[in-house]
Amino acid sequence: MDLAYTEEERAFRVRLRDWLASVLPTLPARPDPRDWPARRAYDTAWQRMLHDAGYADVHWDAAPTIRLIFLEETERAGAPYVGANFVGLLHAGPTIAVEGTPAQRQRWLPPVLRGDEVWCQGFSEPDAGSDLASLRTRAVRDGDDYVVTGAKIWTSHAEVADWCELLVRTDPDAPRHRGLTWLAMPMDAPGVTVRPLRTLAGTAEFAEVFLDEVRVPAGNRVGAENDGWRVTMVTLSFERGTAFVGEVVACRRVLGALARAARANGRWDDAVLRRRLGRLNADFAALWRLIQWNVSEAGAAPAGRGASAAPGKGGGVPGTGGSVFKLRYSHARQELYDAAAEVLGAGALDAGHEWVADRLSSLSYTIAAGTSQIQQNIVAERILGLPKGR
Amino acid sequence: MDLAYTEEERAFRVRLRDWLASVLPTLPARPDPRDWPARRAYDTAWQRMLHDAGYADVHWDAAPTIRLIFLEETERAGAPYVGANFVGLLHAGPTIAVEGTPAQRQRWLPPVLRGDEVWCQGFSEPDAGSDLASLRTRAVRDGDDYVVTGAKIWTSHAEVADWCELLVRTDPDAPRHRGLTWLAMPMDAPGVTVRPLRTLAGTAEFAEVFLDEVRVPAGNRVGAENDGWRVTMVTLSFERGTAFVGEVVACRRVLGALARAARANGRWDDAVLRRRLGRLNADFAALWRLIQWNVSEAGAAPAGRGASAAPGKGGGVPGTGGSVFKLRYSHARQELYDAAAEVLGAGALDAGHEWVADRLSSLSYTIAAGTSQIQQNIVAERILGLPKGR
Amino acid sequence: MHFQLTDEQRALRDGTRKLLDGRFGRDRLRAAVDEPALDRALWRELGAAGFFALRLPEEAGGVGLGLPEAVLVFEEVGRALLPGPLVACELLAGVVDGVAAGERTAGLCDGSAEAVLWEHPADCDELILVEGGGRDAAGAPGRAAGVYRSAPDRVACAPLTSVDPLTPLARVTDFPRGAPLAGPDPSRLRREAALLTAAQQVGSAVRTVETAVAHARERTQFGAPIGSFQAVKHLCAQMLVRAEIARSAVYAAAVTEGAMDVTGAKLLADEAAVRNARDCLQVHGGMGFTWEADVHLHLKRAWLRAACWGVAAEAEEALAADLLG
Amino acid sequence: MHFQLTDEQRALRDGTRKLLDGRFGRDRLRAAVDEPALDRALWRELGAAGFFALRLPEEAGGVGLGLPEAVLVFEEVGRALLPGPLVACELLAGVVDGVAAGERTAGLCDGSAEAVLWEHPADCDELILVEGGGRDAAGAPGRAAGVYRSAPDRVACAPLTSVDPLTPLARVTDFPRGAPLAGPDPSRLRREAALLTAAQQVGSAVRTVETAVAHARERTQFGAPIGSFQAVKHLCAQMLVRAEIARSAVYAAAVTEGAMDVTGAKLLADEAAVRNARDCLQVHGGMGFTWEADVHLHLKRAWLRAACWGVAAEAEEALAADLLG
Repeated sequence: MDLAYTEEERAFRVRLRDWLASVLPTLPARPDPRDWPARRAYDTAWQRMLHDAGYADVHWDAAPTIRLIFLEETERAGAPYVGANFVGLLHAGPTIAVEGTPAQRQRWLPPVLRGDEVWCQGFSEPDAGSDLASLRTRAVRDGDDYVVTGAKIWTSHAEVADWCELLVRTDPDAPRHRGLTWLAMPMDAPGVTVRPLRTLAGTAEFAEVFLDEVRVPAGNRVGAENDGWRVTMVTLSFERGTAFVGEVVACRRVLGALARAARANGRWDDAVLRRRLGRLNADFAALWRLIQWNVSEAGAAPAGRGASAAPGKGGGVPGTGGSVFKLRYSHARQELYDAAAEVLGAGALDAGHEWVADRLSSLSYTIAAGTSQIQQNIVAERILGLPKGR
Repeated sequence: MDLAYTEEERAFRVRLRDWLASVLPTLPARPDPRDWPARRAYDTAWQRMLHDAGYADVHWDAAPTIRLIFLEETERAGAPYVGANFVGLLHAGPTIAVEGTPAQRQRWLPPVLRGDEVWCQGFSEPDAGSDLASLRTRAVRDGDDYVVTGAKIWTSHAEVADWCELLVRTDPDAPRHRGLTWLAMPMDAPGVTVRPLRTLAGTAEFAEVFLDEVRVPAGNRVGAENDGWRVTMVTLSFERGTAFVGEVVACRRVLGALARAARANGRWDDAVLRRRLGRLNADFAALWRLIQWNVSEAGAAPAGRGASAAPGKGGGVPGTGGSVFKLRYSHARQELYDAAAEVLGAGALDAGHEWVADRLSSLSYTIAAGTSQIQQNIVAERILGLPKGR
Repeated sequence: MHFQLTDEQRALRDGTRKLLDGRFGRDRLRAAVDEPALDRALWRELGAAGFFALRLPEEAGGVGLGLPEAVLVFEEVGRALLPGPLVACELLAGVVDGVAAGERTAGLCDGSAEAVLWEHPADCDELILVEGGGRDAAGAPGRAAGVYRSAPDRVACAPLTSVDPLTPLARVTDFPRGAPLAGPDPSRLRREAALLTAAQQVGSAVRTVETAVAHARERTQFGAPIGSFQAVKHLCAQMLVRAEIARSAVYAAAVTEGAMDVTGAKLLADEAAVRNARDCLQVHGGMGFTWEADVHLHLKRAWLRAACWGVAAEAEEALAADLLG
Repeated sequence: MHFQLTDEQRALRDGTRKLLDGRFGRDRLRAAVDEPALDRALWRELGAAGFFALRLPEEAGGVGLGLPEAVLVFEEVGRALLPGPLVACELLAGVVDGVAAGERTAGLCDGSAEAVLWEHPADCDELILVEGGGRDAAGAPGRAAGVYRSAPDRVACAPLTSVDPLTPLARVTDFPRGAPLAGPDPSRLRREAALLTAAQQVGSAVRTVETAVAHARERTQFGAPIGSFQAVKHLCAQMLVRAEIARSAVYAAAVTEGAMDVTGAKLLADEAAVRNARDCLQVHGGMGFTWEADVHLHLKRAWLRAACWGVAAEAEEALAADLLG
């Protein structure tokens, strides 16, 4: 146990902080959230700036603590989020880095790092959510291509992505997990239709992607045919790991803002609210420590090399530490915005308030990327070793 | 919906209240809770007084509202609890009343009403708790007797009971629910051994009952051989119904006492505690209404005639309204005594305080008579119609 | 003493459900989400059916029923998510001309609230303000408790993007008061508004249980309906418990009309509606998070109702004080 | 920066567990329940093993380790439910003669608490009182912050039947104070007492998860281990989440020694220990409600520890104030 930063880590933080201070004022205004091309342009321009300053591969090749410092500092400085680069940098990229051929890595990784290409994710289907392995999108080999037909859902940035990391069924007769294959699908291929999906927050952060006999070259397959489940798990275990670092920093910032707002509007005198905020302070501080722990346990292996597939402290299972984190975090985030509603009072009925919009989107946290029910199964079965079934 | 009392109901209440006021001061001091014979004597003497005053059969033959008034008034007046008469009056008695032969009713019911005989319950076993139907105590027919061998657990008043309502397996080859039989076993039969079971509260409210080739006359069987599951359900649906009426009245009394104690020791200034007490006020008021509702839905059929087997408002399933009640009540009771601990502050560490003892015993409420997990299954499957399994 | 509905009450409940199913089914609900202007034709139909005149004496052209019957009707309204100034019109029928018949509409604002909110500001022909009559029994400083009327066009408002797409809101910044209205008692108006709001919450809470259960029976994952998994089963069971407890409290309060009974009933009904909507969303998974699913409409309306006519903090304090009473 | 234990820390933890398993196994635990007098031989053995001298500098005959190591050891103590004035002796080693070696024992009382409780009053050779040093930085009215010593026989007590059968308690009614002890800083003593108490809570919370899981794997109902049912599975999963969150907070606080870190860690550890013990009881069903099961010992000790060195209400207020800080 040594929570002090090394000389090198401190130097990295100072250098990064200086750079952020110099470049952030030069950024253009944030785009309208409903304007997808503008969002893509903004996000990829930022990635290009990171690239040119030598920070592009911080998620892939840096030591875990360095990544943590990067995420902490960019969030604190109010730098842009990873945004449209999310899947490329944090899902598809790491998968290709671990499972791809040298040629595939050469083809797909540099454009992600430079912000030249944007990826989206095609895993979930309308009838395959918690039970991802039951997905039915079919890919049939035809010459040098796979011909893909089906429908994907919950795809972010589909409107502006160049590539889709797609999980398809190539052997319908094999056991559920055995007949799947991972493909990189060009989003401009004929037969791909994107339909925006409106969330309860009124925005369209997700899309459905319909695939009608889309031809994907067999060379776009990463990993072996029918080995897609294992290939995908590399990505998913990553998703359940440290993807929330920036958010936890942001939540702690919001929590401080809630306290100040409550003091300003007099609700600080409500002991029930005040003590809720105090408890959330402890929760988020501990969640931050848990992230540090998980990251620190990932050891020196960089993420792009499968960092979060390193043994979790529960005993050697990839990504389970992430399940413990996500269970508590998703709940704490919802409690944070419930507390925000208490601070706002009748103002919580005003959908125009940022905290109200965030309260609405917080409702997805116990569902997306594995419902809390599924996460509890994972913790119970894979960490605690309770029997499967029922 | 008419929550006003009828003329007759009001008259009953006044008469009862007058009678209680006249007799309660004449009662001897309450016995030492560790002295089982003294407890039996005290409880049965009280039952005899009720009998002589014409209240003995209020649980069996009175209209539901009359029973409710009886329970409400006796609790408010601080009258003795049903105590050692519990199983006879509220479990075995009603079962015999519905399922017994005229001779059996004549043999067993009057002594219960007069307080002459005490019953205990032999249903649960060490390996058959939530899964009662898996019980293994065997009864083998031998001439005019059943020969019973096995072990029962969680038996209250076993030390002083005359009779035990016993559920045994008579056909080991039949499906689990089909091979059970209900017997009335004399507790003084050779082969019956009672061992007190100490609870975490330090008291011995329960016992284990070991049965070693105990001979029970076949004439003591209530209902048909191998029909014991159905016979027992009459009793259990009753147990999950209105057995808690007096307790809810008592909880509301304790809640008032907590508020006054908090005002006296200054903790009333703690808004968090105060608002918890306020919420519990709403909870217990609503639980009281839910009891009224359940009782009122039992209609005019007296309990001894299987009142709680009348359709519940969830749609015709015996006793399910009781599951809804019990889920909320057991939780509210635990919250009540957690709040009591807050009122007591460091005094909550003093096991000598009545509220601390009650806090400890409240821990069994989400377990005894069907755990909250089992109750949730019942509500989900039998009221809401969700599929069984898993 | 009994809780069972009389045959007449049962008929009223069933009739209301049928009317709302027919005239405000899912298509109309979703149309109202896109265009929340009040459907005046439906309003007149409700008026003609005696919906607003429910509690007016028969000699005044009303139906002559009581608060328990109004609660049954409002439970159905809550189930159906029917939008409009319903509580206001129910309570102001006989006070404001034309409201009983559904020909005109009236809004009702809580003048003692921290923010004076006005539901459906574009659709109210008149606006009534209740000052005082709450626990503290006084109006805002310098104002007498009472019930005041104003023409909507004289009321100054700040706009507000309502979180509930079915209920447009404005925030009243200035309300020119005339002489207080004779007749309605502020305490009673407030109590009845709270109770009818609570009744809607119960209806919503019951509806979200049903919706969750229906989805859990239908949706298959891991080769079985998700309702066969205990995690989902137990969520649904607790939803039912909340709804039933709240319903018991609301029905009882409708009969007793006791201030504490109403306060407790509103507290429990608010909790049941909000938490059930959230659990319903959880049971629905990703689909529950979409705009197309109705779950969010229940949740948002439940939030709104919970903020009106007595919030949880006030209720808990009042119920605590009652313990010492 | 890393959270991983060093090899030395790992060896210390494993060695402590082994020592406690060997010297304070289940038989000894149950014997202590029936007869809670301190086992002086064990105490000397702990002293000889460097248990109390852990943080004394090597030049003073100590082991020369730090707070993180003490936290690891106290986590093991919490797992094993080892009784005795452990926190007191750990903190007073080097302050009170003979304590470091386990030859003598000392008690530590929180003089600013609403009720001044004394653990193991029959078994303390000396008693130390901490006044002030809490959040309000002052002692009881009219008393200076400081650390005071008294001979146990001069302290007046009211008897108390401790809810925890392993920890006899007395309530101090009069404590004759001498001159304040030079050396220990009240704030620091208080902070470290809270942290070591929190470490025990974490140990208990982890142990009750393990106990619940072991039972759930073994106990069969409805033809399957109860741990295969989601209801039980999810109880256990949430227990682990609580224990891990609390452990992260406690370990971090051991390294930073920050007042707010310690306060938050104690809050989370108290909650983890109490709620895990209750869930463990629920998983055990009826058997968990018996005196013979160890579950209640964890619950009762968790209640006691939660009442010492900062209760939840104080912690939440301090953590709230910190947000404005």
